[in-house]
Amino acid sequence: MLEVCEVSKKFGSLVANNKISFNVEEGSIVGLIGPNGAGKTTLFNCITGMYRPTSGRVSFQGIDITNLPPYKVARLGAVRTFQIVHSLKEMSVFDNVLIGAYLREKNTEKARELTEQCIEICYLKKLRDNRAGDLAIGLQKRLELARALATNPKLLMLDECMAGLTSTEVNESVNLIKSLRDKGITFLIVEHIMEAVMPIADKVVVLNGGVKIAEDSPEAVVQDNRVIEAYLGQKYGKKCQLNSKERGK
Amino acid sequence: MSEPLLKIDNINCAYDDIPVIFGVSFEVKAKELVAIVGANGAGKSTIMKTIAGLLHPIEGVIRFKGEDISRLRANQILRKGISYVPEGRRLFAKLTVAENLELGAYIEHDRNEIEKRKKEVLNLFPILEERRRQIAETLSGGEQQMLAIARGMMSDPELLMLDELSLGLMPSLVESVMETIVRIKERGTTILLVEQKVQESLEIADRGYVIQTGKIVQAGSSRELLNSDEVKKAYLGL
Amino acid sequence: MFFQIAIDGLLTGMVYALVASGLSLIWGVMDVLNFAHGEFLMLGMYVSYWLGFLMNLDPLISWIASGVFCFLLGVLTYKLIIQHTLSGPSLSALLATFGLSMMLKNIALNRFSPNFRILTGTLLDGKRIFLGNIVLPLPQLITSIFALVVVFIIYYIIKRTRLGWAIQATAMDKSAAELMGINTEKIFLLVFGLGGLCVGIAGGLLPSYLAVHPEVGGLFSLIAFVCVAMGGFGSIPGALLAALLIGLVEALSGFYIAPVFKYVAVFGLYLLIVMVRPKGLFGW
Amino acid sequence: MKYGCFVILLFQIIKSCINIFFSLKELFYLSYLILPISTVTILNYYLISANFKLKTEGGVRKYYKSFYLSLENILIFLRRKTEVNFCKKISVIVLTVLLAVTVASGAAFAQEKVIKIGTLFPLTGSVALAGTRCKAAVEAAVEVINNAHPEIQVPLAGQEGILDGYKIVLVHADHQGKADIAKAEAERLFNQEKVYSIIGCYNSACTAPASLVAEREGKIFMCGCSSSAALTERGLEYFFRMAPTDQTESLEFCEVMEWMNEAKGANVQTIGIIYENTEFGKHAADEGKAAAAAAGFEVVADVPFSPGATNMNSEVQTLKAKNPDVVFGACLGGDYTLWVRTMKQMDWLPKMCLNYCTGYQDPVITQQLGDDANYFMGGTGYAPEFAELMPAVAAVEKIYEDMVDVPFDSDSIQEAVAVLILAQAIEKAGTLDYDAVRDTLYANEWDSPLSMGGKVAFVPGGQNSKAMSMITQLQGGEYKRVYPVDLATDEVVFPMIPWNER
Amino acid sequence: MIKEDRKKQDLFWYVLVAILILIPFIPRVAANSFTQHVFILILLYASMSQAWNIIGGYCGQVSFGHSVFFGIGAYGAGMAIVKYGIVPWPGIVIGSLIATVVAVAISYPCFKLKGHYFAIATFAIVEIFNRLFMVWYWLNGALGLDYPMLKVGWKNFVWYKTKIPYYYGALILFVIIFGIVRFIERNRFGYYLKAVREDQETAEAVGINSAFIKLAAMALSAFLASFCGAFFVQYNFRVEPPMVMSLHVSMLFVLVTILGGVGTFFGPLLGAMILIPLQEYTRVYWGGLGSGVDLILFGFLIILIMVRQPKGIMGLINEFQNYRNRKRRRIISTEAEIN
Repeated sequence: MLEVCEVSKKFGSLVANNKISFNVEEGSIVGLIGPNGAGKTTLFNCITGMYRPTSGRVSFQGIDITNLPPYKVARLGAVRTFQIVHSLKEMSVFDNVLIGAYLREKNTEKARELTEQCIEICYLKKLRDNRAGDLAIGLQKRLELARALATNPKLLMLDECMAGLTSTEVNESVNLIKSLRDKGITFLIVEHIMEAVMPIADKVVVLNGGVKIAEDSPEAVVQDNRVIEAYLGQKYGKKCQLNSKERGK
Repeated sequence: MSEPLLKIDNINCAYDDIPVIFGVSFEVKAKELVAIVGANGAGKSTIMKTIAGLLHPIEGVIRFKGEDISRLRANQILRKGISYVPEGRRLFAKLTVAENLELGAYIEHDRNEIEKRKKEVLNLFPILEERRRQIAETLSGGEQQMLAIARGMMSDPELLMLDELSLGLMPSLVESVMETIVRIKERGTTILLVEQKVQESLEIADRGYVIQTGKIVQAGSSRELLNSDEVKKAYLGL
Repeated sequence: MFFQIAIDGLLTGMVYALVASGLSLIWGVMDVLNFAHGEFLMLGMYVSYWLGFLMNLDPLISWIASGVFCFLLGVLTYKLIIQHTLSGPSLSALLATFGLSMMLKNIALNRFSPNFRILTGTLLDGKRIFLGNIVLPLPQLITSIFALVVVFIIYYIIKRTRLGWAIQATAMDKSAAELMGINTEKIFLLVFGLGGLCVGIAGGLLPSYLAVHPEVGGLFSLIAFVCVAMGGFGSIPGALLAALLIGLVEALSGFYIAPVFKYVAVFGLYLLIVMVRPKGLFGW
Repeated sequence: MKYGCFVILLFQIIKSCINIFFSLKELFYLSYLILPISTVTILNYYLISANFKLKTEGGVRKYYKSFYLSLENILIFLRRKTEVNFCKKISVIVLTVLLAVTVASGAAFAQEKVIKIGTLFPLTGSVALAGTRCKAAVEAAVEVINNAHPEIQVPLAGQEGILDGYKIVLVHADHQGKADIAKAEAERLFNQEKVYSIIGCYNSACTAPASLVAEREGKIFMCGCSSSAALTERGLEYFFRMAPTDQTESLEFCEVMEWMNEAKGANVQTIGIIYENTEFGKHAADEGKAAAAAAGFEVVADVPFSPGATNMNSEVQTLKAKNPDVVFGACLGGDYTLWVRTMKQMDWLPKMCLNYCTGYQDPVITQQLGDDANYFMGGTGYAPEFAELMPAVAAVEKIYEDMVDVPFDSDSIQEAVAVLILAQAIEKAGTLDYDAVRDTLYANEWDSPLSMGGKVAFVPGGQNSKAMSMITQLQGGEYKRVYPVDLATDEVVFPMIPWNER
Repeated sequence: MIKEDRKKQDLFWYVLVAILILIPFIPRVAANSFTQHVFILILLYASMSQAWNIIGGYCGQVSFGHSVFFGIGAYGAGMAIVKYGIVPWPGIVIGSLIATVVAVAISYPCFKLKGHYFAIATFAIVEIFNRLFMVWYWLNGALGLDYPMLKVGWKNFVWYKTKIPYYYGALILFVIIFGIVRFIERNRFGYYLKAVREDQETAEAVGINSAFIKLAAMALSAFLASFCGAFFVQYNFRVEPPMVMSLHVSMLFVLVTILGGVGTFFGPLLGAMILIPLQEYTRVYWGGLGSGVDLILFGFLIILIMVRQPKGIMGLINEFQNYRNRKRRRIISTEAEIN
């Protein structure tokens, strides 16, 4: 569905992404992990058109989106959320989601219906009239998810949407993502919380220093020494391995 | 039993007239590491901000070393010996590491004292020593977090409050940040910690409080909390 | 001829720099557009004028008084007006300073009458230095030297002292700065005062060659706005460079194109520069 | 009790709403209206030491007094505790709203025999200086008319009022130098204040729309010194202008140049024009260019500049580079001093410099510029040095000087002429009927000791055909008459003495 | 609940228009030409500020350049009448089209700038246009265009003795512009504008072409502004650059909107209702004294309002609503506690 082909991005002398390629298959969940500053967000920006890659090609459903502006990418159905929350602070939760809904529904009444649905899916019903800026960061992240959902996307790209959630909340979100996947939405997820990525991802891509160092199933990735060294750390790596073994049993 | 270092008595807080905290009381004793854990939006950071003086409680008293500080402004509270490392680092992005540290000790005017503290702090975080002349925003996420803690240490506080240190950090860095906290505690600084990562934070803490929708629902030593069923169910996802 | 005009332009540019650096400081730290800046200048000029007129003080001395006066004026403005408007959207401070500018202008009109006034018989009055073909008017020259020195001192304070770091920190993140023990209220107060001080010094020196009247600040503040934006908000060297550039362009275009187009050229230059560098010359 | 204040205010709002539509006057006396006013007044008084205070006009004093009387009420109002912050806020808003909706009531005058005349001048804004002086000139003239001043040799001075005891009452208005405000104020003066006629507006740009209003109302508009020739070419019936136009002056300038060439062998050929780029300056320059072309002089430099300039380096440099023999100047106030000083800095002077009625003829210019002001020339309708030509002026001037501390200049004196002529016409027509007064104005030649030449007569369109001005030159800080020759007192200094030889 | 609120607000809007239509029948107003003048100015400035509000309030691009479009519209009407001696309407249409084109042409590059840089750029544009118009011979430069005596009536849109037709003209302008903004606010375009104001990146990420939205808003805003300018010149019989195309004029639109509440539907109207009478009546009462007492007061009152109510009049109203809501919420929360 999404093909990232040899994408590089340079800021002056700094190489943020160096020839990264991977594919996202339709209906799958792909995790993108790596240390802070590994270039995950930059890659996201390149895919969604916020940045123009220095070289390489990105295509979505067979259409070359490398040089398209972000709004065109979004109209094609590849929608993202942001690492640092970008909620529309002065508007109500409902209006925030409505903005997303308008992408597919020009008619105001229908767009409102769609909005109501998305709000309900993301457990924001109670807060629908609150000012978005008043919400806690975690809720704002959920709001971003709702807004992205309202655009009726084919590919949803989540950038650290679970940071700052407790384990129980993470589990809830994971279930939500699963159910959405079952409805046919493809996911590309950047996340530091391994509990969230490992159980649901069909494939994990690991970046370090702007280079792809691994691309494999989650079980295989946690075994990878390079990944453990660069990212998970010894202690955590072991724990993940244990977890995945348990799950294997 | 001596007077606790920080004693919070039945405070209520509100953002713009929307009440967030309802009658929270707890205390921190000297040289302790206390963790406050809870779900998103439960009001943990609000409590921290209230103690640090960025917000003022509507009702209730905050006592530090027996003195009422609930009406003081942030800069006055710092002078009393409470340092707060805010959520999201809040570094001065365009200044160098050294200047950031210097500002951490803004209330101190004795040059020698500042240099001494700087040396101490840089000892604690050797990585910053290499990057003294670098602009803060060019540091990596982990280094920025280190700098934020280091800056908080520069005022030589008796009580260090750390808010959401692990937010957006990769697992291996979370580990090292936690280790750093333990080291700071061993130096004799009292620490109040707010975390979403319940497991990790309770593992290093002496005591913990669980907070839910603006109220404290559970308190006890960290071992008790880790083993309690409610906590397990609500926060550890087990 | 070219050099003469260029030098005239640079001398004018220095004065703009002094006016603009105060504005830049306020703007950079507090994100407040001070519309009354030109009126601060006007009042500074009046202070200097009256001292010269009533007590025979030379502008070379009375700039101190007008600097102090404008410092206090800035402090008062912050205390009485700006402080209260900061809780609203940033535009409300603009509206308040607009009201202030109207008020100050007309208070001056009311108290001092609309007469234009100029100091005669000052130390520098009409003195000139001849460098070959080029005439250097001494009042402008001294004013520019002052401007350079003051701008440099302000720059030094901002970049190299703890106070300066505190000001920068407050500009970047107010509540974080407060957590460092910086009294941000005091910093704001000081910044507004310093902004007033700069413009007061400029105002103190100007009456030796420019007539004072209640409307004198208008064009100055407009140009100061453009200087600040061209240099990049909060950047003192940026404001200095932009001011020199503006002075130069103003003089050259005034002579080589047509005098009536000189401000068109200045504002056009600004548009051109921000098209290439959207954050100004030294912008972040 | 919490809402007590709020309720009271609400009541006041309702009351004032009713008041708007029914009875308006007591609104003005609502005590809390005075709150903002008195604050400003106090601020005003204590802000700057009284040393610098200029003479305050009587009217203002009266206002101040009434403010202080109501101060007590305000204090009582302020002491009332408002417990809810919200109430405090709303009270401020209400105050301003109330102030805003209070409708003009217009002062009622107890006297019956009154003719109201409106003045419309730029009392604030960039030409406030001239406006203030014009207003004072009108006041001085009215003083002469209303009270018996047998010592003054001006028509109507000896008697009290006109038409057997009618007194003139002035209603002042300020147009801030803006044409839209001038029009609105003219309408208000006619419709609300019910003035008989308007004197104004100094700025030609403001006179144009304001006089249209008068024309439509069929009421008389007296214009003192607006200098745009176009004003009297519109064919208006109720519009009269006293001063010579830019056109007259431009022609005179060219005459002087020709005379200099013939009589003195001055050999001036080229002209540079420097003017502020406003309606006034542009107009003067256009007339100057036309006159120069007609007389066969060459305009080599055409230098408009933005009024309120911060520097005039490039303007003067342009002049210097083109080096014309003669410069026509149309710079007002501060710009004039800046221009002269810049010329001094640049060490350049033309051979001759002729100025329209502008900064040049400001009576304080010699104080401001000292010796630097000397040897400039310009058209002058009046200067204190003309005493022997116009002996009657001095007495009126005394009244005027009491108000603004400077003698008449050629602009402001025309406004005084305008009032006097109007009063004479009413007196002569014997009625207040507009058409009768207009016809009388056209039909007669008026005695006007305040005008140069002593006569005023109007041609269709409203221009004063007897308007004239003289060419003067500043020598030793005094305006010396140099042209026309039969009235000249001094020889013209030609060329101007260079800066370094002064 | 939202739907109810919407209906209530719309009802308020209809009632308001009805009242405004009736105002000239109130004898006090009908007899007093100055009151009429104030009402006309209120409606005109409310409309003009609402036009500004589209780009400055809803879309968040604070432009000080709107007097350029105001002025172009004014010159359109002025040129038609003075230079070509025809009725103003073709001039108005051509003027508004030119204003729209100019708006798009100058804002396309300017929209690259953010925040204050954009504001200062629009400052510069006003000054440039002002100075160019001052020397543009075809437009009579600084001399301005003076209307000759014209035949009274709707054909020329000129009246001399009465102001009632002007009042209704302003009212039509007001209803059209406010109606357009009401329509926009309720629909996709309005929400997109707000989204662009709040965060451009987010807007792009959900498929909004923010550059196009901003340009469209600017074009619409300039188009409407030029009509206001045309009305202004028809009302004043004269057009010259400092009168219609100066920073001061621009500031007034911005001030009115800020005072009322930026980005709110009724903000411009409330702002104009406060600011315009304030300006006119302070001048009437104290302007004649000379020496600027009226402007001192005017400035002082602006400061006073801003210091007391930095969020504008709408902020005050919102505060009042919150106050009521809070009471309601408090009841709800106590109920919850009991449960």
